[in-house]
Amino acid sequence: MDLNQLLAIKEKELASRRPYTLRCCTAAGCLSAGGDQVKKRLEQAVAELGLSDQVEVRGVGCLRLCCQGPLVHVDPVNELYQKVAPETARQLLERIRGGTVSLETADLHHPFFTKQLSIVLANSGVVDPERIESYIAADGYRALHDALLEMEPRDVIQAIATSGLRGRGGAGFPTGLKWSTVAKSPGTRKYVVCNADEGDPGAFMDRSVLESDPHSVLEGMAIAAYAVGADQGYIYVRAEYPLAIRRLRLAIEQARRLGILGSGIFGSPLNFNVELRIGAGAFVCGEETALMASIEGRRGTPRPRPPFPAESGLWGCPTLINNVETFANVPAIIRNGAEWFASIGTEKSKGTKVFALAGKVKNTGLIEVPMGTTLRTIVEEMGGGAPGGARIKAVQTGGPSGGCVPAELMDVEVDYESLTRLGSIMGSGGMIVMDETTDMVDVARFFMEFCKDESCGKCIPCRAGTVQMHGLLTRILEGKGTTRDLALLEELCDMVKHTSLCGLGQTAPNPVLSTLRFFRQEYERRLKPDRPVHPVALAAGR
Amino acid sequence: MIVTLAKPKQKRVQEVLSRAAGDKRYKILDAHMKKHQHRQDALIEILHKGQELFGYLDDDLLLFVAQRLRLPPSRVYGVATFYHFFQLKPKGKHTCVVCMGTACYVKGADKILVALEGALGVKAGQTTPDGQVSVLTARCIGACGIAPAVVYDGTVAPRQTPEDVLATLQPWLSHGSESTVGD
Amino acid sequence: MAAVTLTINGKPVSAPAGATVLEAAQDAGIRIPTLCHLEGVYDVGACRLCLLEVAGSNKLLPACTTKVAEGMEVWTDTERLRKYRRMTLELLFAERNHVCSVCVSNGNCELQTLAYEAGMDHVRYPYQHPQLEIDQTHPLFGMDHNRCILCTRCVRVCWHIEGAGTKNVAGRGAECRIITDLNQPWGESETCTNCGKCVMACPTGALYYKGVSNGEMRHDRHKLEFIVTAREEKQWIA
Amino acid sequence: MDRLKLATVWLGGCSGCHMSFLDLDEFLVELAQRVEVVYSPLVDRKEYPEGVDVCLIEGAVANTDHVELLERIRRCTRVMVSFGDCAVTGNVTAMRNQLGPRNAELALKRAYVECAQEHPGIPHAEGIVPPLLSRVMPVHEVVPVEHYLPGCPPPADRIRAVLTALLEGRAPALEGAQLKFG
Repeated sequence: MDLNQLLAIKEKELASRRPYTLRCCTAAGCLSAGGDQVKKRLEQAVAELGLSDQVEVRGVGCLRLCCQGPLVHVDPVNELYQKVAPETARQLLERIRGGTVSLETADLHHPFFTKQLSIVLANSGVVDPERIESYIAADGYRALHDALLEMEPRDVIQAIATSGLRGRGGAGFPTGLKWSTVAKSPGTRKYVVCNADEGDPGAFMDRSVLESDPHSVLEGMAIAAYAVGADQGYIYVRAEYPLAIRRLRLAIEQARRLGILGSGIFGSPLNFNVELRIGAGAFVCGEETALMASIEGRRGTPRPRPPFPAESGLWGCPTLINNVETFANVPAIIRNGAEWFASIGTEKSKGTKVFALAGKVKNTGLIEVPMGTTLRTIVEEMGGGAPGGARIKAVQTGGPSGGCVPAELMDVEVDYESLTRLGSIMGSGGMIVMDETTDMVDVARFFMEFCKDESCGKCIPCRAGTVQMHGLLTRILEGKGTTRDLALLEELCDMVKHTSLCGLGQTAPNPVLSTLRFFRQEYERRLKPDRPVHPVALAAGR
Repeated sequence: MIVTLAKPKQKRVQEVLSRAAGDKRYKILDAHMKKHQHRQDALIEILHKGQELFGYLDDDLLLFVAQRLRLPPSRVYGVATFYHFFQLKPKGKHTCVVCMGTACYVKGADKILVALEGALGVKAGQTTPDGQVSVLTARCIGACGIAPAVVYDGTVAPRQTPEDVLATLQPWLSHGSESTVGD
Repeated sequence: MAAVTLTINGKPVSAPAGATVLEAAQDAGIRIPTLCHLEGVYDVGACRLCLLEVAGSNKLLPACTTKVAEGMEVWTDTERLRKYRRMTLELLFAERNHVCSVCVSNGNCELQTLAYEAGMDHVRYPYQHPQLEIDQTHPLFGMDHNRCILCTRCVRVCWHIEGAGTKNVAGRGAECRIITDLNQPWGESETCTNCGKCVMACPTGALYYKGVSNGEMRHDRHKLEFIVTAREEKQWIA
Repeated sequence: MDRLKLATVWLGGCSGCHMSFLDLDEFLVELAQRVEVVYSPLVDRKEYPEGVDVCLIEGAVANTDHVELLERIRRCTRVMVSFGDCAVTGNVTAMRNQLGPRNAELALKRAYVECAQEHPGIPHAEGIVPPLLSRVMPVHEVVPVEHYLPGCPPPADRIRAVLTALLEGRAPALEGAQLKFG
């Protein structure tokens, strides 16, 4: 494979385009609403009506507005049809023939769409995730080609560093710095690992990226491999995402067939292969040392850091671990330049962030916004507020490691530092809206139950501490708790946060701490008074 | 407190290998291991395949894998029990997975689970005594945009209510309901 | 090997580069409480009792896996660390059924000793009282899961000193258990060599020689050090 | 000078802590001059009195009578001391908790039916034999307690150290091996 061949594939693909395209969402949300049937009926109808040279029915990735699925986007009239049923799908062809249809359309001028800025999701809903040609037609793998043939590894790292890209898995570690550490670590064998173990309940960004645009992740990984000097990659993906797994397998196979993965990629000296590793249902495997243990076929328990994976990772070799969204940003940065990327977002948080907007909000779905967009914009303007005019109470970000931002603080700009200041975290991008009916103590208990079940059991504070915190929260929730129980709970939160071995335990108290910070009265009004303990011993002889 | 007393030793590996020799599924599993060059780090992949072939991982299967990958049985068991996805007991004919992710939870997944457990008389993680239905929970299936979601026999259903769930279950239960009378 | 200088609790200490803070402290006669650490096998940093405050680090670091560095300033016994240690021990006592009065290791138990050294006069968290097994099937040894703290010392000696891989951890979280082979009775294990190293390694009364009674069980941990030194350095120091 | 009003009570335990108390030997004589034992298995008084200065509580909380008595003790006592491992941890008394939700029933069956040599049957006497709690608890889970005196039983010198401190108006400060359970 060389540049000419790549361009030829692009030309051929573009030449095969037809005047009309029906882009049918085939991501998991729409599929569960019958999206695959809609696509099938449309294909049948096109064939029956002899429109094959006029209309292309293309299965694409996420079209964002998951709550209204199945979704079909009609080009070039630029209309998004929602709640399309297999029985009514045929009507869309009437639209193309100049007729009218009674199907519901989504308002593409609604802030839900207009406030989005797509970098990671640029191809999502546009390219066919099951065809590499479709990705190449959207300039896919061009960045890899250019990086391999026109840039030195250190230039690639420099570009990533200059762009200001930070890890999208939650902690926000500067990606360029991580890459250069791996590049500098001595070792003949190095690995690149993509963390696709999206475990936060309430998050589906990575799933959508993998289902909608798997090649962008592969391309990002290959560029990273070149930059750090690795020749083997692993994608660790959750077993709960069968569609993402299938599409990734397909993508790897297609890329390998074209020689975009394998030996001597684009005639350069880079050899790079990618293997898929399927998780088996363990949240803790999102933690990088646990993830590596799992890739090695062991129990997914974390180990103390240092040494960091960048120095000693898989099988003791230097290993670069980034999350799906981080890798998906890379091709665009190489293609458009680091300065372009750095011009988006805030001073310390560059680029965009994908969020999975869900919970008590009208428009649920996938959004990508520039860093620094306020929570209020996201929830009220884009999300349309709570359904039925209910009052929004809080927004939960960061899943079981994060916290709840109360409605009155929703003017906060979404970036790594601001959310941390409010006792929450950016996390991987789950965003759950809660209204007045949501009980914050129950929310805290829900997350603690999650952490208790997901604790690996290796270190004591997390294994036993989450059990006790869960017990105390349950007592308080049931109205049996006392002020002393609340004090015990707070003390345990502090202890588990500071003494646990890995991120799971260290962040497990966050939902409690954050709800205590902003909704303390919900705890206190449930407490029973304590009888005081005699403070000092009594005096002799009274 | 349960005290177990000694029983005579038996050579389990040999027994398992002779039982496996007549089972086609073990041949497929063997081929899969060969594809991974019997690498020990492929253990999780092999267990996935095993569960796909057998529905669950019984002792025979685990011992077979241990023998083929040259791993101590304790390692295979330790890994199989670490991950929620692996089942060491047979599942029911049908499965019903209630997503308990945050989005589903705030939209009433807990009520769905209560209704389900009430109707079937089993708790999450259990199978009805007639082996018809296994009730499971997932920490998040990533279908938050269509919460609350329930997965029936591998198919995701959006925006479920307790009534929806009971209606879907009805055909699975038609025989079970008669036989439970008088229990 | 080059030496580095650091201070532990304000006291200047010198240690070979590559040593852990725990080793440096032990050489300097400074005691740091440990539970999952065992001479002769690698460290896992799991019990969190040896956590340190290190100047310039906002995280507490385990002494057993943290390497010494030039100019490092380490505190091992601050009020905050003492509080966390006591809480860790309370959590352990509440987790399973540690009934010292009827335990074979009463008076020779690392957990019991650490608890009174930490001033733990009672446990503030509700006892969980889980239902756990006692495995008496092995001809020589017994395993009482009620007293197990999951330090994995037995697992590590079984894998890395004996090399048999008989024991492992199964399950996860609070459901973790030490198992033999495929979670079968110890007496039916086909891999156990009956070497008894796991029994020597155990810090509590969870693993014991059959026939010992209340307070009679003594774990001879120096035997393990002896074996490792003999094997790796060809020196037999009795 | 008024003598200190001392009480001792015996809940779910074996009375070994009280035996150990009697091991105080000659200190008992000194103690007798400085305290008045107002309620104890060792003296004949039916009702727990008001205005008690110090109460040593032996045993875990195992039945409804224990809970009632503790409530009264808390109301009538300035300083409560959990006396011995059963009071502090639940100890052997609480081992029935391991049998699960039906532990009380199973324990009674074991003692009065399976192990009975004659007249097997669980004793019932409304108002006389109090029902067992479904879960045995250490004392501080039921009412707050000022001090803890662990040991099974606590050795006499440990008891003496605590009592001496209380007599002198100090908070007892047991440390190191003096806090050893078992």
